[in-house]
Amino acid sequence: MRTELNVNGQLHVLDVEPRKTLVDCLREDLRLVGAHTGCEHGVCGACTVIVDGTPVRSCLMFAVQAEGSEIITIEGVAPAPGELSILQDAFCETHGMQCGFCTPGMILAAHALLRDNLEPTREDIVEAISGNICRCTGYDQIVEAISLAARRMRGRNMPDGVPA
Amino acid sequence: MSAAKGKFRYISSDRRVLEDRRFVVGKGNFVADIVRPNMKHVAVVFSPHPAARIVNIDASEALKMAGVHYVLTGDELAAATQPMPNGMPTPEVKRYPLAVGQARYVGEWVVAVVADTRALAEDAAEKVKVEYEPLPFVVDGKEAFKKESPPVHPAHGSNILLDKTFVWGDVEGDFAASPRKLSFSQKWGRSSTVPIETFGVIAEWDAWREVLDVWASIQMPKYADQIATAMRLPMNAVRVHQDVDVGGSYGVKRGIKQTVLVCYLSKKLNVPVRLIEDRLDNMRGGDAHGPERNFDVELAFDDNGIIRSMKMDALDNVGAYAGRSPFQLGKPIGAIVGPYKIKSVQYRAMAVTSNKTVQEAVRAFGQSPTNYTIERALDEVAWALNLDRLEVRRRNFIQPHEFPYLIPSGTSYDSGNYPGLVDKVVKQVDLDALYAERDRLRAEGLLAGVGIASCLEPSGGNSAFEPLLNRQNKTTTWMDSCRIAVDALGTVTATMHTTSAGQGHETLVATVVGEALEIDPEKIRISRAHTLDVMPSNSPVGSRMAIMLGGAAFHAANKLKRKMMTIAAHDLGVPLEDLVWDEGTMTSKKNPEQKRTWNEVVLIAHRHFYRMPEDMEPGLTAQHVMQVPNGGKLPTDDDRIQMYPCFSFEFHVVLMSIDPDIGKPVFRRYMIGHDCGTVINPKIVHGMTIGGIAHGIGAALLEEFAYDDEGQLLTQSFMDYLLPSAHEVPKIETVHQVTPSPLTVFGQKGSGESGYLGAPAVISSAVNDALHPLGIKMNSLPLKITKLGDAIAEARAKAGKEMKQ
Amino acid sequence: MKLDIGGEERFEASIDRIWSMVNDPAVLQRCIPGCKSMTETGPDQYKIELNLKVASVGGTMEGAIGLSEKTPPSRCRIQVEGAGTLGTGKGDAIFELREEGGQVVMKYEGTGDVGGLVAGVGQRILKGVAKHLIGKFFTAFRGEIQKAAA
Amino acid sequence: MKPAAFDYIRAESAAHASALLVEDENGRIIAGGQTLVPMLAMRLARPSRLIDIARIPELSYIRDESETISIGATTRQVLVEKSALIAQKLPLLHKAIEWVGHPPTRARGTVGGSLANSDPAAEIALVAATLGATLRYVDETGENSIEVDDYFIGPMITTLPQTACLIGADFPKWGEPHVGTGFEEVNARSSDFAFVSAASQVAFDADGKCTRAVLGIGGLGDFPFRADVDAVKDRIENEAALREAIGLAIEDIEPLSDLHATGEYRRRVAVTLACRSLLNAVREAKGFAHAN
Repeated sequence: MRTELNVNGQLHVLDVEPRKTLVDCLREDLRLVGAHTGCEHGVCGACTVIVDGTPVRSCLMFAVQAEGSEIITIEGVAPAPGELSILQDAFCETHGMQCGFCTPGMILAAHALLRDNLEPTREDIVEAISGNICRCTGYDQIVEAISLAARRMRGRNMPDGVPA
Repeated sequence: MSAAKGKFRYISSDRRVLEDRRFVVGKGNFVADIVRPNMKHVAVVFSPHPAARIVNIDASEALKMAGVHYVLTGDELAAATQPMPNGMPTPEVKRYPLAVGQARYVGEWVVAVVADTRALAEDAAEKVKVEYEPLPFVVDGKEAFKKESPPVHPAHGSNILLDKTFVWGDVEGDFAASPRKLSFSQKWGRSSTVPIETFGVIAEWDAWREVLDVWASIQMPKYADQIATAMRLPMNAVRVHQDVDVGGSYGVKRGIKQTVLVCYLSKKLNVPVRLIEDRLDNMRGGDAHGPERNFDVELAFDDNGIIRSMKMDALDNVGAYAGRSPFQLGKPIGAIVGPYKIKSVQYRAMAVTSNKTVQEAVRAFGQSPTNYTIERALDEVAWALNLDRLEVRRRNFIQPHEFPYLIPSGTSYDSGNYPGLVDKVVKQVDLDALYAERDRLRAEGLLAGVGIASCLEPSGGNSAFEPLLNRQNKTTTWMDSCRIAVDALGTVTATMHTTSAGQGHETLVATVVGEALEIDPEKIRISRAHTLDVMPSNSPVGSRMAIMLGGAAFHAANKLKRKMMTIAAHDLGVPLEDLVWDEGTMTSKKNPEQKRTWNEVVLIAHRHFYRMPEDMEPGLTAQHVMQVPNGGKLPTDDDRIQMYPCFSFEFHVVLMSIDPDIGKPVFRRYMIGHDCGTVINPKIVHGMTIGGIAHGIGAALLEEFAYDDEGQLLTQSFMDYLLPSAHEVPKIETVHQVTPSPLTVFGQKGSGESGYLGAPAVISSAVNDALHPLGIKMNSLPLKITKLGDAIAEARAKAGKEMKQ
Repeated sequence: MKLDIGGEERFEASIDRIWSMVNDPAVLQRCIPGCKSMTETGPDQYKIELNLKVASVGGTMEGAIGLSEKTPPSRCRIQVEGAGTLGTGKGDAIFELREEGGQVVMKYEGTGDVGGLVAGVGQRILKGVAKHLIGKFFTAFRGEIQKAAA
Repeated sequence: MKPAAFDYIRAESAAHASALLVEDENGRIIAGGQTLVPMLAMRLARPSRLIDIARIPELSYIRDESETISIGATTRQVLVEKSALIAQKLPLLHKAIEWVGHPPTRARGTVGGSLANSDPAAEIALVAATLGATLRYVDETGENSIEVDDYFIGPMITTLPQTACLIGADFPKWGEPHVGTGFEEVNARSSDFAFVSAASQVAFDADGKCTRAVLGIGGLGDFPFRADVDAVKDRIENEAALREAIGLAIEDIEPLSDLHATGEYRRRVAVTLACRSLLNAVREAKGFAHAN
């Protein structure tokens, strides 16, 4: 089925089977492999991408459903090759990961939180990432990373709400 | 860590983890990210029966479908490959990637279908008709142990894979001499590490070069050997690519059956073949469940709470095939008395087959269940004597001056300061105040309990349990390696020879090499060799990489340094001993004007052969293969063995409350004291520890591969197998202590299993303390809400009745 | 996964009528939810094809159904067994008919046993769905009685 | 876990969706997909065609009608969560919604989807049952409605006609001056389906007399239901009386029993939660007045 997908600001025209999930389409057809499949039934959050501004499970959405939406994947977050966003850098600073498998989804979930809330409490952060399972870290350094990023973003010479 | 400050340049300092950069941008190299030209995909047909004879397989419908290339049965595969390795001397317990003749558990893979896409393969798998004749089955471990239980492998004659009793010391004498005795039983439920990335593997046979390339999400010693053996190929025809990032493992990523399956298919079909388990494949048939263990314990102690002797029976229900799982009863022998001075031990290790999914090595390789039981023993003694639980531990602790300490089973503990760390935690947590808080919560009508657990993490893994449990096995070599090269332009590349699943090995090697050579670790390139460019490794198991890979890197760096200094000394015409190394510049002590810079030595080694010492090879490379410190010996005739060399220590204190009407346990406070010797990277160790606790919280409260009486696995998805989310892991406070190991290059010990070793024990301890006023105890994990709620309700109803009487 | 099946239904019809309906493959085929075909393979033995559908959930199954231990017109045993895309299923129930106050009371009691996919991922809702399917059977069965009466 | 093949079509309207269902009885409506897609992935569900109603603009709204708050079927749960109108006029739903899944599933999941999938423990369904919502749908006969009391049958099963497309739900507003709500739930993890849940809403008059009280219980039976507590509204602050009334009200319910919670657990805890939710509602109603 002919489908137009707007991913990271780029329009792609694809022929996809209706049964293909968005995550499979991103990974296989667009070779954007940063969204990972961990459970394919909407629990683990490793496939999280941002659709029309909110983090969603790309395994619980078919690619054909995403036509007309704006999709941001982890590949669309870094400002330039070799340059990290504030949030990505904060994850490196606190080592908010181990194996890195849940990391892209976690960062996108946090990305959406910080867009709306630059002064998140620990509870806000926990709630925002509660749909993303990390088996390695026990979440502590992830929460710390998001909190650090928020701190750094508050200190930026930029108006609130502008994503990092 | 403060003790180490100043001593090291890079070690122990709070440095970033080199691997992280690629992960935060989604540029990891996971197996599912890899695409090979013309790659085909596999889906499997699984058994819905716990035990059934395979009467007939009809694949005709599936084979007619467009895009479907092959349907493979167990019979074909078994004829063409060797059975998978069997750790125990139980030759009749044969295991192949697909069931042969009989299926032995729900979820066992029976048929594999190859198609152009995974979706097509699944379509076709549905069309394969397998006719079964159900057979008698057994799911419970204690039942399986009985003679009359239906044997999972009739040719083996029974379900018993292992039943060996060890006696270390005068157990009967100590029991007879002890004024007090008690016994208890408890069970560690079947859970596992369940990484978020399932297992996946791609195999590509090149018939012209006769090389089998394998990319896999693997964490397993001797993987290439096992592939070559199973495939009947020379080992130098197997090239495992170790630069594949592994999306979590914690022991279980050992998909040898998956690998043999795709290797065979690739060779047979002459195309690259990929199998990425989906979550359902993984949960029911990925053969990655963890220990499920019944304990029966008897203790002999005195009125002061000093434990003299312990008898422990441990029965592991390993599932349908043997694999390595019986050995998970063997590793805890190296820390069978925990941090305590128990003089004699009788240990009966039993492993049985049952009609459940196969077990795999899980974080700590059986030690965490055993710690859970040892800690329960300490609590039981305290309760029996009405003594403080921590006081009983203090009285039994091995003291700092007693190291190295030889435990009855023959292992020497390297170093430790258990009371020191306990004191620090007690102070930091303010234990008296914590008890006061517990009592305040109780006064509010809640059930509240303080949990205490002090546990060891044996580290620097070797396989000493193999020759101990299976005397035919004489494997005592358990090395790891590193190679370092300085190229013609002077930059440094270090090579490691294993995969990594988030443990930060690249950072480890860079930090250690940087430390030794006094150069910025970020300037060191780390490369992961494939197995045809190989040095031996036994992979990151048993909390060994800081010790083993760190050690290998250190020694290789020192060899390199020595070579560079030898060249410099020769070029300067001064004795080697006269040179000092300062950030890569080699300067004469006698005459500081005389020196050679790093780049000068690089130039000599790579281009100016005439300036080289005689008989020295040109270029700048060095390598080191490291054997486990103090390992390498066979067990004695009386079954004593040096298991792992280094012993990290952790002390957990928690406060939990339970609303008695609901039964849901809630963390109020969680503190861990942790001592893994010299810390190489604090961020990594912190993450391992907190992550281990989170995993332990899962095992203690949420996670279980639950079977019903009919042998059906009821928890095949993440909707029923519950992993802790950010909500379920409380804020955890940490206290550090550094007691260096005398056996390692920097005093480091392992920490890859930390947290997980004590979390289940401490949670159980807290819950039982909370239930104490009701006069009940919970004897199994996980402590699910309904189990607690129903037990509390029953106890209250009983108490209510008694009150009325 | 074991499911207990049991209940009592009352019908406005003669006991002989109900007995013959229970033993009539054509009636059973129309009443068993999703039954596409029922082919006799031996005395009181049938091969069945099901196309089960409960709201979103559905799948095809093939299996066998057998009637045994008959004591006309009061008692019989029904055994069903099948496998398909949703997993495996087995049912074994005793039906007892008696007359009471001008009605026929059908008491049934037995067990179901579900394996494979549904047992592994649907244990939460399995019992509710089974109950619904039994309900559907009896609704259709009542429809058959009315049809016969009309 | 790849779904079996299906066709996909975007419906232009609810009537179009219904017509498509008439055309093919194996078609299935998809809105947010948060319940349906996992079932597709596991191949528990295998529709011939997915009829996507998520983008029908007129099905997504939250409206303040005279007697009700009316919510369109494809209204995303996150919009309910963030709606000031809901917080003010439908506080029980406001309280319940944060228990629904987690942020990413609420971002896609819809109010109608939750009602259509009828999980015994679904929070939105529980609120609908508690307050006595009216569900509106379109089928080949035009627009119709069902009272929630006649709607739920069991897990995933409702009386919604096979050819119907749910278009919205009307939740009654309470006009009393002092209204309080309570919502309680027990689950293993906060994003999981509840073992049991209870929702309450009470109203007090200016004299401090309870004039109305409703209680709903989820997770206990095959579907969420309203338990009759009207008889104890005069003793609404008497815990023992409440417990007894609730116990009686759920006496005939055969409790669900599964791996996660036994039937005894559910029955016992249902009483506790119901009682707590009512007492919390009372506390809230008496503590401050809801400006309606």
